[in-house]
Amino acid sequence: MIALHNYLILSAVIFSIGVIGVLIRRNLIVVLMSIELMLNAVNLTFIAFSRYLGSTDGQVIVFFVMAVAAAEAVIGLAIIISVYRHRQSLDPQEMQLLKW
Amino acid sequence: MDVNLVPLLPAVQVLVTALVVTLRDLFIKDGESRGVLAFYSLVGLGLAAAEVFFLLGGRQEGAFNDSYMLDRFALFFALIFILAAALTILSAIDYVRQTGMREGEFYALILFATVGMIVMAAANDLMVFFLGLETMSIAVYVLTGMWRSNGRSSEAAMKYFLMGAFATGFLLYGIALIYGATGSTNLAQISAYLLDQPSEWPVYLIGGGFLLLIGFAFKVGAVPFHFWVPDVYEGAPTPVTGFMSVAVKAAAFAAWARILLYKLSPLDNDWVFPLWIIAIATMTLGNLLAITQHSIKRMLAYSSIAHAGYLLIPIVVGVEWGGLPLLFYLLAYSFMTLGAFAVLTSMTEGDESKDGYSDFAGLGFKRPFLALAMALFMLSLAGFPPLAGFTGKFYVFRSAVLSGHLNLAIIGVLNSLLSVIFYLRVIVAMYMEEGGAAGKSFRQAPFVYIAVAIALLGTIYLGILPADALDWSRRAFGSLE
Amino acid sequence: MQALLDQMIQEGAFAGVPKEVVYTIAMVLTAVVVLSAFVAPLAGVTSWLERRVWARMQSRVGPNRVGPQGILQWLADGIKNIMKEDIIPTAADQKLFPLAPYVVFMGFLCAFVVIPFGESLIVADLNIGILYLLSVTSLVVVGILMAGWASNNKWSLLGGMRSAAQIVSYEIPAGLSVLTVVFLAGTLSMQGIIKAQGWRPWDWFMFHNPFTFCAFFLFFTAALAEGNRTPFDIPEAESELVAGYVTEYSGMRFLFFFFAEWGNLYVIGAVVTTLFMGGWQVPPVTDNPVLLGILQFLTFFLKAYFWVFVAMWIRATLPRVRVDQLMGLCWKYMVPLSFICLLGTIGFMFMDTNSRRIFGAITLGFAIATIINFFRRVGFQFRSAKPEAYWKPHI
Amino acid sequence: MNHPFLPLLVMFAVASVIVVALLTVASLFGPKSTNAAKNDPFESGNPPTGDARIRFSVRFYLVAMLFLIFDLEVVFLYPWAIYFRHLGVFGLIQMGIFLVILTVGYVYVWKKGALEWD
Amino acid sequence: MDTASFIFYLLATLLVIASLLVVFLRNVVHCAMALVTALLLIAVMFVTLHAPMLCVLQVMVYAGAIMVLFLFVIMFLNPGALEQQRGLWWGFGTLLAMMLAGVLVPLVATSDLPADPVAATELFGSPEMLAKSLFSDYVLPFEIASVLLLVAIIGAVVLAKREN
Repeated sequence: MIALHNYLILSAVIFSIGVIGVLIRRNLIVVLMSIELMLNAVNLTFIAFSRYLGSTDGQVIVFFVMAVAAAEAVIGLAIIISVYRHRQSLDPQEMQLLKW
Repeated sequence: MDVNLVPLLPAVQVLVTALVVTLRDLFIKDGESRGVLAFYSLVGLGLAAAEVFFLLGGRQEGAFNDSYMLDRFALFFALIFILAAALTILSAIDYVRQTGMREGEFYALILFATVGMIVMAAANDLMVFFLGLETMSIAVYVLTGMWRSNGRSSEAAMKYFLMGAFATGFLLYGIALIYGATGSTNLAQISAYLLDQPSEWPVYLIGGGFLLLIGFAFKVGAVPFHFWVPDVYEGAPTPVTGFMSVAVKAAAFAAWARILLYKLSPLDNDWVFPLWIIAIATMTLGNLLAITQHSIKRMLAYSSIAHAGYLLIPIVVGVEWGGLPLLFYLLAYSFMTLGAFAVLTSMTEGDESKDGYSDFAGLGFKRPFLALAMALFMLSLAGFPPLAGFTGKFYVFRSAVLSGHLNLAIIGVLNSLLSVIFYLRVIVAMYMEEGGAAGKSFRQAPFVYIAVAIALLGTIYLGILPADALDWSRRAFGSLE
Repeated sequence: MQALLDQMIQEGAFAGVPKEVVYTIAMVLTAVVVLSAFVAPLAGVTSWLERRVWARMQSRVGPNRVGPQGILQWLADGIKNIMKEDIIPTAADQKLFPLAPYVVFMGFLCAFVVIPFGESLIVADLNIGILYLLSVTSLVVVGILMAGWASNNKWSLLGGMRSAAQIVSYEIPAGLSVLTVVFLAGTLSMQGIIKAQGWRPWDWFMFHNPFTFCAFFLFFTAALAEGNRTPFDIPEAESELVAGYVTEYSGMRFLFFFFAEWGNLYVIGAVVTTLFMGGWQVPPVTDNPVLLGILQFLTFFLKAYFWVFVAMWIRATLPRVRVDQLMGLCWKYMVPLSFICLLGTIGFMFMDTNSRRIFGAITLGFAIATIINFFRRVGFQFRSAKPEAYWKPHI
Repeated sequence: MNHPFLPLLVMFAVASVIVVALLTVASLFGPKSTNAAKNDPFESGNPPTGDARIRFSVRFYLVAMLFLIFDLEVVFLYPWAIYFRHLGVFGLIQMGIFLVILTVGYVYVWKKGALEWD
Repeated sequence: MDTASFIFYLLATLLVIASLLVVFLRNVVHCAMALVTALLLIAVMFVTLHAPMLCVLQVMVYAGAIMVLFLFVIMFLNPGALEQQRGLWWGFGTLLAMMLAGVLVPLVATSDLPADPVAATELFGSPEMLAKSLFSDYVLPFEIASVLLLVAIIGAVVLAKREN
């Protein structure tokens, strides 16, 4: 069988890739998608732990993380829409009032 | 399954109020007065406060397998949140109308955020804490961006949201690692695990603790993660800024105190040094940058970073000495900051927030009460006796000295001296310069005056007669045992 | 399936071959058989039948040239489409455009995995069966949006967006009506749901109580809308949007979309049958497992096909609804109604069996009365109009 | 090895093979003659105008948002439904609170006119 | 290498590729599609970890709902122009995140982790067991989740809906 640390390393790598996206991308939607990717990496960690600890808790937690991710996506995209109405751009660099 | 619902009372009270406000708002026609909504909110908050006092007298219990502990600690913080919410709503009544924001949603979201905060402070389970945090954060993101005709507001919301969601990722990863190491998210079980097997913890448990730390540092705006604070505070509608800088910060510190400082205290050794650096960097940078600001709102944002730095001192100091000053300082900080932001709110004219130093020029002659209050808040923030800020700082630095962190105390005092420069500048502007904005009279905005008066009373009371509050803080922190 | 294989292995049918290999080969064979001998003809014949039925209802003849009664029309169409050019417009997204039909098609095919044609005739009886079906449906939306966007055509994009909005909206009432059944069955497994019912109509969930009866109609309506069927075919409204998200597709890729649509019709029927009409449950007439299997399959197939026929009938009868009516119907009527059905069913769960049966009987009686009334009306029409062509379906 | 999802994997693989095979056959037999008119976006025979990637109304976002929230609600209802027998009245209360809170959201959205499609 | 490891490494490789595509592709819609792929692969991983229920929910909620929301917003805004790649900052950010990975990976790559999963019973990860846990140990988070969703609804309408 595959040892637990394989799963954990994988999710750490995915998490870091998500962080890359947040740091380098200038398109707000992609930044948001990268954050979703990070949350998913965490989900993978939870599920892997739950399997190897034999406790269902991890799976239930992922339930809640999905709810949180959904709420964040809803609000994040709503904010993006309202920003876009003012700026007509998705590039944080082009926001004049607030320096990034 | 134990179903003890009594401890949920304050949170449920606020939640029900929020639901009522949301629904009532839907059945008021456009153009009609929505004042009743603010009234409902305040009554609901008052009832919640009464329930908190009622519960303070009784036996403090946990609910839902002790995943929710409404002990004195949680009750203390619940009071701070309710106070902050009430003062915010009071000072926002006129502001919201003036800026054309949606009233019903504004009050409801403040109340929803308060529910999240109460849950956060009482959470004895990482998942309960996490969901409370998210409820609060999402409500506050929306509040930040609610002033839709103002481009800054939505951009501030964007920035706040991105930073917050990013921090959430780290926080959640930390929770995952802690869950993996201990097999549970319940803090009681986690701390039992930590005490059970001293020092044989897997590396990723300590790593998980650090990730939690990063998440918290983001939320309170401590230094390497502070860069969102000034812009967000500046862009957000002024009452919301006050709410953020007091309630959100207090909630984050409450969870920090319970989770990291108390329940995970066996892991302390690993993060005392990094925290020490963070604390010093936060207060110094906050104060230095505050000097260079031209807008009072932005200055207050940096000052709030600096205060996060002071608040980190008790956390570095640890459980033994840190509890009392942390709680007391948060209470004192709430009053003076909320007061300052209430005054700032009253300066708004139409769609413009008049928050530059020049706008405050001559306020001492135009609106003597507001100016006097503002002066006292500034003095208190700077730490002049006999005001709340002084007492708070005194106990914070005292705890640092007593626990042997003399260097922290010295740097803290030096920082306080530094901060006098920009706080006094406000007073100078108000009393020694002329021109500037008019501010509102009592007739134009009576509720702001009430809010300012309450905050002023609190500031003075905590400065002159701190004994009761100190006793409360001590017992509140003691209830974590 | 598994049981049968185990039995054969025990009897030494595959001596010397490792068990896993036998399983894998058996599964691959089943998959190939299911796909090529069942799903493909099913979708094809459905497309032919739909055109025939539709034609008859409109006093036309319909395709009747290829094969007896035109039944091989679908093969001819398939071969024709294979011979067609596969055009990828220059303006289209070169990567996503070819991929989109594949996604839609796969989403549809995956649904067949959990459909229980008989007690042992199921590819995989997952313990999350019905949720799996819902999740696969929601995946199709991504394919549709992909097709709409990648085509880089105004009709396609608008059609794709409308279609996606419609599918996701109607997923809510569909999910909630499924929930009423899940309540009664206490399981998500497709076989479990069927086994919780019986072969007699009054043991079906449809006639369990008035609320499930209502939930059944809600589900069927929502399923039609999710399948972009008339009266909910706004996304492909040819007078407005040419062909919606399939405007730019041609040849095989075009065929895949339509293949999925017609096949999906059968999936709808199968799910309705499973959830509300007792699935493959047959009266215990024989002990022979093979015979019983055939009987079960036929029962299931015919029940499911009945609903396919109803869908065709609806398509021939009803006009298309407007887009605002479409969304209003879903969010303002069907969502609250399905909620009420859910709550009502919960209420019935607290009722004792005997009183519950009375309500079930009333529901069944109502349904039967409606059907009888329908045939009375039809009989009246026949008697007064004396349309001779109706009695000559073979033309 | 005897995993319940294995048939799914096999089905998926076989389906992919069939799809790819069909597409290959089609590309072998189909004619390949391209010209500019054929490759243009189809706009009912008119020369295509403007960019096809037009901007859409925000109501699509609102519908998807509602769907997402209610989908989550349904997702939470499913485990509750299968376990309902063991929970009894206590479970009813739990779900009652959950549903009441979300119903407030539903009423809110309705009264705010986010369900209107025009 | 046995079958389980083979499947794991195959999935892991695909997953990393898909995630990298999310981050580095220039067209937003392509990023979204890569993310859908990544989410589906994670769902498959859930199956290998005996969490079939979570697998379908992952597909339903993430791939089916959240990503549709993303795509709708992309269509709503239609940013059109490709994002310009900016060498220096991209390199810097990547470096920073790789440093993070350099911290995180050794953190979890310790040997004191269980090598073999707990023998799974038939029930582990089944909807029943999940429901049992959810509605007895996690009642409070469940109720808070409803508040969270309500706040999200209100917030979305407040921020995105046009004023009448």
